[in-house]
Amino acid sequence: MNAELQSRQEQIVEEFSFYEDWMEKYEQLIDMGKELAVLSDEHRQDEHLIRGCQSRVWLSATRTEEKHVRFYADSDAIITKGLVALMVRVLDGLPAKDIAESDLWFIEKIGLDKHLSPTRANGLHSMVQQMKRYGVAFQAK
Amino acid sequence: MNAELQSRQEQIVEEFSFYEDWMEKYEQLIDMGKELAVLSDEHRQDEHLIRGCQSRVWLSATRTEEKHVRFYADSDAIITKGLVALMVRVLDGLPAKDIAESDLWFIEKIGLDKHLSPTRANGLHSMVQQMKRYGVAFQAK
Amino acid sequence: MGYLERYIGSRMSSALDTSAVRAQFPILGRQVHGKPLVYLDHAASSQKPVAVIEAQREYLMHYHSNVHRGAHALSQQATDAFERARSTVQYHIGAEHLEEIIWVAGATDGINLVAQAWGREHIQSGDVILITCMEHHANIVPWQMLAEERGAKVEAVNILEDGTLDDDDFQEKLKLGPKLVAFMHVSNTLGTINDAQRLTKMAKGAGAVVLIDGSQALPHMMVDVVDLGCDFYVFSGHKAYGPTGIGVLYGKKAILEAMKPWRGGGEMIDVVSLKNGTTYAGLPHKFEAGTPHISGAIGLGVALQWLTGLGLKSVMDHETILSSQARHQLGKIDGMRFIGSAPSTSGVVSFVVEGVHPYDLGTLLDQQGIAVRTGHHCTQPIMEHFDIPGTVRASFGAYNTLQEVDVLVQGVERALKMLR
Amino acid sequence: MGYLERYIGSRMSSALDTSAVRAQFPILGRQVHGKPLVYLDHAASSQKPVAVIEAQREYLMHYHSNVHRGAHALSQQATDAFERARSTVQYHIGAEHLEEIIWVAGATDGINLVAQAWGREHIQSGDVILITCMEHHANIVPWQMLAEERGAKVEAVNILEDGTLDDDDFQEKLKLGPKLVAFMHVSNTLGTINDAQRLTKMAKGAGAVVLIDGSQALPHMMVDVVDLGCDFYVFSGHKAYGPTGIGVLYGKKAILEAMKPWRGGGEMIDVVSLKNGTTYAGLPHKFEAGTPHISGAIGLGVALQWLTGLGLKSVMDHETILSSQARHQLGKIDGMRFIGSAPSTSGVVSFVVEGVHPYDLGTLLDQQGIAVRTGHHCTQPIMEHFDIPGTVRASFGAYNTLQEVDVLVQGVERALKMLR
Ligand SMILES: Cc1ncc(COP(=O)(O)O)c(C=O)c1O
Ligand SMILES: Cc1ncc(COP(=O)(O)O)c(C=O)c1O
Repeated sequence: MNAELQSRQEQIVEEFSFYEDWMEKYEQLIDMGKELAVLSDEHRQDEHLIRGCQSRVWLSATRTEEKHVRFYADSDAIITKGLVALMVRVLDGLPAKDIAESDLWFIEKIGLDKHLSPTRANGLHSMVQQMKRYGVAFQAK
Repeated sequence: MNAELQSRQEQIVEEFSFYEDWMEKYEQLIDMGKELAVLSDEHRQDEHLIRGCQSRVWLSATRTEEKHVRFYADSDAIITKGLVALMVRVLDGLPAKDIAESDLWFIEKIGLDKHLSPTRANGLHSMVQQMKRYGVAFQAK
Repeated sequence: MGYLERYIGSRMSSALDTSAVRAQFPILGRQVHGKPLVYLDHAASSQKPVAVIEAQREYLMHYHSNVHRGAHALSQQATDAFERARSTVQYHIGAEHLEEIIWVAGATDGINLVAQAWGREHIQSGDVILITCMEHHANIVPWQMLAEERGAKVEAVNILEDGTLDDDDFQEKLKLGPKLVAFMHVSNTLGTINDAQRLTKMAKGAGAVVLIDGSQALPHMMVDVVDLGCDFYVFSGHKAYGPTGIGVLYGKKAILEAMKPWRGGGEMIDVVSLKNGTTYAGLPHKFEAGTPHISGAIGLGVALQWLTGLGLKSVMDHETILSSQARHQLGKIDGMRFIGSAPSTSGVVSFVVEGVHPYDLGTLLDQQGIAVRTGHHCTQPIMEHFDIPGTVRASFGAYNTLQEVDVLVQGVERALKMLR
Repeated sequence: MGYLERYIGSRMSSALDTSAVRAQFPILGRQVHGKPLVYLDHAASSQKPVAVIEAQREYLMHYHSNVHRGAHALSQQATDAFERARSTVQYHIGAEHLEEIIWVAGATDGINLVAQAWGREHIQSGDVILITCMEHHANIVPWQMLAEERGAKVEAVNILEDGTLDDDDFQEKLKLGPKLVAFMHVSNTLGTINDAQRLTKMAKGAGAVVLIDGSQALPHMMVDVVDLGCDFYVFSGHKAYGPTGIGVLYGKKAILEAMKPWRGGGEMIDVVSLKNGTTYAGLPHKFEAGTPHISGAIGLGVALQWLTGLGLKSVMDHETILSSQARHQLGKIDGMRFIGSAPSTSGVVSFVVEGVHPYDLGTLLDQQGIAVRTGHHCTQPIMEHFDIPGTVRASFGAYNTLQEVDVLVQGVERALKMLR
């Protein structure tokens, strides 16, 4: 697996294990959400919308010369946006192939899969799927 | 209330209180059913049918000069026929008016209302209603 | 205590002994995310008192059997309990006849029954079905489906800024001569209590058949279908302290009798013949095909008796105190906007906070053990009307307390500190 | 024990430890009319093991909440359990996809769903719907109602004297080119086990859509919907050791996807707009409008796991022994006539005795604590066919014993002594 992807995941696991209390972990997510750049109108299009149950996520991507993927993402809910930011931080700029094949073990490790409400977990799942789909598409081109 | 009706009910209560065991009370009912005359074709008509849930009851009546009522009844199930016989024994030959206004307290007294299955209890109820209706009709004529 | 005493009791108000009430709900003693549960999601589904849970268990443990048609003792016992529950419902909502009480799977099932069994017979091309903009999807979609099939039209009465029904618009739309008017008694999102009696009178005056969705009224107030004058009234058991999977459709005898059945099967037939065709049973069985939800009906009967025992007036007063207090305290928060602030509201408080997504707020409340609902609450047209993605909704039941209101308000404050 | 082990276990046969099984059914310890209860009315509704009763109670006591859409922890926990029950059903009947499992109120509700949601779209004037003469009213009346509405025709395959399906007639009637063939897997009255796989193959070969009523099969045998090859399969929870008010409709994904919804309301929508109309959710939610019967689904999941734990092969062997023994002993009685004596029968024994009304016999058995069912068992066409007013039906479940068969036989003998 891509070494950079591994170290990014390890880094996040470390950051999240710092806090016991999930209120604080949410605080972290919220901060990450606030730091993520607001999407330009070019990317904030309905065609890039992943409709979750309660909040909306915009996700688009471009490909660099070397088949690396750049992600552009946003959400109207800040915690969701934090999750978006987390995913972007892990996958942004990696080779398309590595994204397509990525094993995102950090999600389970930091307990997101268990802790998130089913609607959020579904949303996160859709987001991951969509990112991998970009990986697959850009790898092929 | 009609004295004859009273004494008939008392008589039945006495007979039924003789046995503790309901199997024996059913035996009595069955015997009464067997003893009741089989209905002539004249009376065993579909128009005289009281459709119960599981068994069928035929009930018809005629009026004497003095506005007394004669009942003709039958059933295809023998326990039901026993109940029919019981009712006929109590009401047959009484004045129409007394039948219309009769208080059939013996049913409760011998526990038929509680002990019979709801379908049978409903059937008994329909039978009583129908007999009283004859009483009302013949009283008016 | 006999029924009549309980009935009279239910019309008198005395302060609820909340701790005695709470003791009957084991779930309220639990923790979520390490915090004591504060359950403020009553409008989505109420919790169940032990009496209801035990009545169902008792039934399944000791006298379960299929009902009706059975000649054996168990079947008799089960049938008795099942039919007794029906008469409990009858008395509870003041129906004239026992056979006007039809068991259904829930409010949604009941409305669909009317839409399909009554609607497909009576709604013709070009007809108008009048609903309101505050309806739950359960009281919208079945009519849209019916209208599409029949070539009819669904019109909806506007709502005003405070979440009350636009009376002028109602009068106006009645002039369209709707065949059916369907509206909710109490709103699950806005808390608005509609003047159902008056609306019914106006609608009947315009010649319409009237269906009332009582899902949010039944658990909170005295309902008398004869006083209301409606043709149909529906509600779900699970919102009224009863089991899941059971609900009631009340219909006036004459209208039910004239209706064709909807579901075919056992129980609802008189004679089934492959050669001569099939004839149907009388009310209520005509609309109750198949083995009914026996334990659910028995549980719902017990739930209504339990509720009557508390005193419906007391329950309503209690819930009004809680929601007023919540509105009062939450109202002090910067950027707070209530969605629905009618003069007459039930124990439902819906709100949004400027610049904050309701979903974020709900998530952080959940982290603090506070169960509220966020989103559209199955009333998307209300969201469209107020142009919001959803609301945070706190809804109160008989078992909630003023301390829980405090916890809610503090929880909201803490969450907002993190979010803004 | 993991699912797979239980699954494999269920295909192996070992003698049931009936006393251990009986200990799980508190109701079996009770008396009726002063006699120990002998419950032989399994085919009408099964009794429930403690595991099922307690699972529902546990749910209502400790984690009840409305499912889906809820952001809070309770809702999550309830949703998890509810959806886990769905996947238990999926594995139990071997469905390929989770979303092929639709929760309904029971077998009757499921068949009506297909008759109305699929039928009204696909059945045209002049079309033939093929059923059999042994069907339960639940698998007759919905098709008659549909046929009447669409101007179609319901044809029924004959049955032979021994209560098996008339194969030649089936082949013959398939030539009519039925759009739909609906038949029961196992007969509730005759006990006949139809070769559902073969019938399905023939019907599909003739171009028909196939629905199987599995109400009496599910509690007694391994069912694999992919092996069977049917398009729809329905059953009720309450006959399979599960709760009342819940059942399952299995449908092949492609056919369900192409179907319009039946009931409208919450859960089954995507976007609801009064202006732009409404779009629907995907499977399985499209067919699950409104709050589902959450405790029922959870209870049914536990019931199926419990049944698998016993070993379905063992259960079936056990029931076959009981019914064979009953047939053997009852067969010695003068005037005894079995209604249904196919080579392959389930734990159902139906009979009449010459000169005796079944209702009388049933009543006197009840007096002796023996619960059998008498009457037409919601299969009036069978009664018409054999020209009888009804039968006495003893039906066996996993918890019945050979001693109970003896009690039944002695009970019948005693009753006949009184009646003849
Ligand atoms: C073969 C068969 N089909 C359908 C049904 C109907 O099931 P339910 O009444 O649970 O809907 C029954 C149960 O009586 C049955 O035995
Ligand atoms: C006002 C209103 N109507 C109808 C419903 C639908 O009830 P159910 O989901 O129990 O069928 C609800 C519950 O969500 C409601 O609040």
